[in-house]
Amino acid sequence: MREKVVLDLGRLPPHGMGTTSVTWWGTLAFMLIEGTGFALVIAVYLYLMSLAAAWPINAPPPDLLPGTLVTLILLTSLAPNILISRWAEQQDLRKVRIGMVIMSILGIAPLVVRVFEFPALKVSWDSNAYGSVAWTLLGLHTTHIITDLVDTLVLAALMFTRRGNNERRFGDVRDNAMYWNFVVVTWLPIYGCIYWLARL
Amino acid sequence: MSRPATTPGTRDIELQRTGLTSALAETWKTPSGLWGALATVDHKIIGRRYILTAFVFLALGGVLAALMRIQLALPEARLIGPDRYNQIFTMHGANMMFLFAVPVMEAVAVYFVPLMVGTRNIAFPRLNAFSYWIYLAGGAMLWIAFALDMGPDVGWFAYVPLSGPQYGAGKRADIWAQMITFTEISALAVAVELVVTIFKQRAPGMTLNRIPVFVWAILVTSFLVIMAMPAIVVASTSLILDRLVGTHFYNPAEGGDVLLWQHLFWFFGHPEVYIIFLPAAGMVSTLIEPFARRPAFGYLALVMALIATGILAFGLWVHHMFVAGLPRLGDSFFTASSMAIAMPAGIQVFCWLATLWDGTPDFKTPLLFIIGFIVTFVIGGLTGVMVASVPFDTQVHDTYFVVAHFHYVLIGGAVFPLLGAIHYWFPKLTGRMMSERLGQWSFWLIFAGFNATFFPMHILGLQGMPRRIYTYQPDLPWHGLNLFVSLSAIVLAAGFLLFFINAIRSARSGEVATDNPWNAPTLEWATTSPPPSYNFAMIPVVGGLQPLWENRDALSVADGLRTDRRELLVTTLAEAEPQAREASPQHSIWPLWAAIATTIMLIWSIFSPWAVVWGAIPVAITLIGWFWPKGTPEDES
Amino acid sequence: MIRAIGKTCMRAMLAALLADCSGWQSALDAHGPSAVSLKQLIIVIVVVCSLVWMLVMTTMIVALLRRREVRPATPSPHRMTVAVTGAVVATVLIIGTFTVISFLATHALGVAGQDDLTIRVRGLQWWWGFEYIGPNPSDRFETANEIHIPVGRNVRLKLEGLDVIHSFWVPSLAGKQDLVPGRSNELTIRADNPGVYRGQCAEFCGMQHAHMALLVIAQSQDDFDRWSNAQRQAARQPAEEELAAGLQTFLAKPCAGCHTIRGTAATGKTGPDLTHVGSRRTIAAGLFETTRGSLAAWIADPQTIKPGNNMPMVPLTPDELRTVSAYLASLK
Amino acid sequence: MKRMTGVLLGLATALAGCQREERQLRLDPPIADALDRIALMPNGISGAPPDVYFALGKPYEVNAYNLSQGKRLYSWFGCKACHGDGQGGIGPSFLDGWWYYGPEMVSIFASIRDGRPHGMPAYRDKMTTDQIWQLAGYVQAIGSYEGKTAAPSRNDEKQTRPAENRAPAKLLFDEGPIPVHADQGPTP
Repeated sequence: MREKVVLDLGRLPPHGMGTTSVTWWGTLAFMLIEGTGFALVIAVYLYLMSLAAAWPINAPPPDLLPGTLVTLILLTSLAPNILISRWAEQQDLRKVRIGMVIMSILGIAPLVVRVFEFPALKVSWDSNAYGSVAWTLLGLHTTHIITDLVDTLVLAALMFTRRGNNERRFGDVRDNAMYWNFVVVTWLPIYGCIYWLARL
Repeated sequence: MSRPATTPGTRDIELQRTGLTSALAETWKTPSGLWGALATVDHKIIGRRYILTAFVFLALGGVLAALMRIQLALPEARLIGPDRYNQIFTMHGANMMFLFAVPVMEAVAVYFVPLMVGTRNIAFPRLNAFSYWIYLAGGAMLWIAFALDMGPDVGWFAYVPLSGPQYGAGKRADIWAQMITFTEISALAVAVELVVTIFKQRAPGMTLNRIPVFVWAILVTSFLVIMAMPAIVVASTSLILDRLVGTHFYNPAEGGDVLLWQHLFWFFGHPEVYIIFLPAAGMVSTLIEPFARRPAFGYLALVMALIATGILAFGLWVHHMFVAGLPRLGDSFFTASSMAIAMPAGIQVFCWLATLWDGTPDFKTPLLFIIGFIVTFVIGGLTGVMVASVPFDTQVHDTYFVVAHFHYVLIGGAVFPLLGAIHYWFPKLTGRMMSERLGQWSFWLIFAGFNATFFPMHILGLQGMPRRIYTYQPDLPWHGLNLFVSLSAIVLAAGFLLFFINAIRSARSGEVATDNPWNAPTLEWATTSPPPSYNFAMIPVVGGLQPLWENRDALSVADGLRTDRRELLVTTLAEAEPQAREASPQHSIWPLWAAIATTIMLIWSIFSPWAVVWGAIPVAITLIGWFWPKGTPEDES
Repeated sequence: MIRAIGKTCMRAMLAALLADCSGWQSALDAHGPSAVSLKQLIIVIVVVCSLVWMLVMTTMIVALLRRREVRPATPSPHRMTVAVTGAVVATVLIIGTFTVISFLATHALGVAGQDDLTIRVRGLQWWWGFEYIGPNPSDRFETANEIHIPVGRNVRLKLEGLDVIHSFWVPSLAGKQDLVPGRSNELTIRADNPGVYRGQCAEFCGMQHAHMALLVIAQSQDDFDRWSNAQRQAARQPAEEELAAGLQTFLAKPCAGCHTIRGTAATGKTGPDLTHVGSRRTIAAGLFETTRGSLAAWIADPQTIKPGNNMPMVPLTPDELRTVSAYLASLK
Repeated sequence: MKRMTGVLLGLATALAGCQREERQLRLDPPIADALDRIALMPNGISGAPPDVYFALGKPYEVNAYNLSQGKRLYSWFGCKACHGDGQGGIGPSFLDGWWYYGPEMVSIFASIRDGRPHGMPAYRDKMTTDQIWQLAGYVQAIGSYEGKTAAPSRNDEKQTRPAENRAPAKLLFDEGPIPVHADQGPTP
């Protein structure tokens, strides 16, 4: 079949940022998947709660302190997170490097507190269904913090190599920042579930 | 925005046609030999593998079905004991649903969606490679377990408590649950790739209302996968936790609930049916055009029907639980919603009929399969309406009536279009045509064999024959029909055998195909058969729904892409206006390593919870290796 | 060879046609009010659906075979809208009606009064335990795999899942209902004509799901009272020496560890109550007709007859086997 | 002669299928009888199981189905009345690392079949050989210090201790500081 050239793409940028990059959309899709997962586990929590005569099932409600601390850390981490994505947009390598270090620290901090959060549930995963679902919710979110932390650390390392100063890296930084926002936002309903529904 | 032109002589405009193709071939080629085979990220190679593997699983599942029919041919047959039989019917269901039906539809999409939307590779090609390896590993694990007398024996639905810690002895149920994890990972990965490909990589001018119906179907399906599969992941994970570390999700004595499993399972399980059916419907809408020699009737209606089905699919899972003792009023609501889904199906059937009515049918094998599809699928749909009625269902639920129903929907509704599509797309897959004569024969054998095998099951069900029984007593009035069914199954098997023979022979020595042997209107036919590694020498520019019919003498294309690196075009979501020239990753071995690491972690975690901790480390390492930039031209910006 | 297959096919078809509405476990052979109304519903829906299918098929055949004149292949939007709306309206009407009638039919199901006969139904791998409950404790008695009910009276079944999920289904009397562990379901059945109705577990429950049948015997109130009085009695002391020997074997061997025979030292709870096993029509959950022979065969090798069931193969001498089977057969 | 056939049949079954998961539903009478002939030390502690036991590949220790059947029998034959879920009660505990007659299968088999002084009744006439072996295997699994992968998981009941596949004895032992029997180590 003959071909008739009707369009010249030569002037297009060789890489897209933000909504122009496929990675951005991929990240979004994965957030949709994991969001559905979180929603379902919360649904399971509510379902079991609706069946139980008393909730929490023979256990005191969990300690507020560690969970609330994690919540605060996560919320505060939003500020530098939004900044870093802006710096990445401006492709300001120096600031981005600093930001990545800060974000790595702000990724580790909640994990440290999280260690105390599991005992603070005051119930074991194998003592009853309440314990099982509470541990699952917490564990599920913890894995998300860990995955994003690993991603952040790798990116941080990458930003200090010669490959760092590359539009794609800045794009990755922005997608990573977006994912961290997701991790923080999804925590809020889980926090409400574990700590406040158990107090109703 | 506009940047200095890259090194001279690397842009397609600057090259002669031959120079262009050879340059592209060099840039996009998959390295030869074993290494290349393991490292390739070409969606066509991976798609072909996917399709092939899925059909191997189809054949294996068919063998299991044959064994069951032999056992059931006579009352109190002693050929297969209950223990093996339970493994066999569980394997048959799990294999057909998770290792054949869903993967094969996604496989066809992996191969054809990039071609139909006019791009050079699927989005996230390395993830694509990874998803195939994971799928292969999951299937292998299941079948090896079966060979070791360790195959799941709790039904493909694995209802607790039978599959739970107390009654599911050994690791059989865990094998089932972990096989789910494997197939879900691969299915979800492919769904993401397809959604992004369809959103962002469409050829310039392919606005939302110019997307081929098959691609629309795949888009809706991918969203169904994304929204539904997490439910089964949650379910199977909690099941493994119950069995391995003693959680109590499904233990009533400790606040758990048995029906929670059924809710989770069917919240996935019902959309699953549409994950299988919608692509098939899309295939019909696409295939019908060249064989009715006219554009499909009611494009908008067809697309809306697909979307409506996708949404309704989440509103009727409870109709699988009508006899579990839920409140009757809720049941009635689900009756209504389950019946409502007949509407979009009806609309599609009507549009297809209208297309045939308006067109001039060309009775080639693909059209025969479409006709066979309409005949059987309408029956399946109507029996679906029947079981959607609560009182009706209390008599036929878990009987052979339901077995007949869903085989009409799944084989009639999905496998017939799939076989038609294989005959239709075979030239694009292999560069050769399938034999028309054998094709017609296999169609008639399959069509006759199928109906003779499955129609009598409706009657058996009404006569009170329950599902999942490994035998039945001679004093029950079922043996006549069962014998008849088993004999008919031979015809069905012969038909499939003929299809496989035809496919293999044609792939070797079939008549060589031209670029567009069926005079079809969609973009995949605008390139050679089979397409080159880069799909299109120049990205086509689309001006309508049937690009190859609108302007039959010349194809409008766009130029300006680089040839010295893998480059494809990113366009806007709605209007498909060019946005950027994006790089597409080169071949890489890391997806394979990552898949191996993941496989080790998943299988190990059947036996010890610590596998999740220690097994995650190699997974992380391989993923870092995967994403660490290698300084290829694709990494420039 | 070919002819042989052909013959078998013909025979199979014939059998199918004859078997169509017969059989003692068939939804099409209704003998109770709810089964009858379900049968009517089934027939109505099936007929309507068949008509729809024929309509679609004729349309398709005409569409495929009609002689056509040359015409531009462009769909007129008008015809399309007409077409689609037509389809929608037709479908809406049909499914709307179906929804309504099935809703009404659902409400007709399972209306139970107060004075109903109540039976506790326990589903176990792979047999049915029944406990008749009456106003006063002395009325209660246990039996297994076979219930008798008075004709024309509502019987309320309290369904309890004890191990895995089972499903109680006697098609000739009513639709099925699951026995779910941790939940209690109810089902009301009524038989309008005397007769023997077979039922079977309808939810996959493991190894011997295929052999988990039960019989419902509907009889006149008098016969039923006679039967239930007999069932309440303890087993009679065997007079004949063979039967006495049988009882001795039963008590000396593992049998008594799992089975109860009221009035003897056998008080095992994990197997079916055998106090009046001889009076039941079948043994091993509907597997065989109850005879001395079938009892002996069953006791001699349960794992070959019903592989995987929970009755172990107890080593017995021929004499022990003879006497114990004779004794059990005598427990009318 | 009978023993010979038993051994042969045993070998045949051992060769067939995967040991862990294969479900031996029907034990042929000759094998059953061979399995009944254990050689016990005069003091009733420890001894040797019959050859066929090894020919079969120690089915009652490694086979998941046998172990779960054993668990079924444990509750069906009222073991809980005296031993609880293994914590003991009127009868001794299985979790404290202390086996009065040793932890070998033969001893446990003998204890169940022939009974023991101070109240352990004999089950010779209440259970078949096959069942006694299954129960013995399960009892051993309760007290095992390494959770066998073939060991059963929790029951759908109130939980009193972690399930057998999680080596409850080990958990209890680690709970320390002073184990229930200070003189006993985790490898009895």
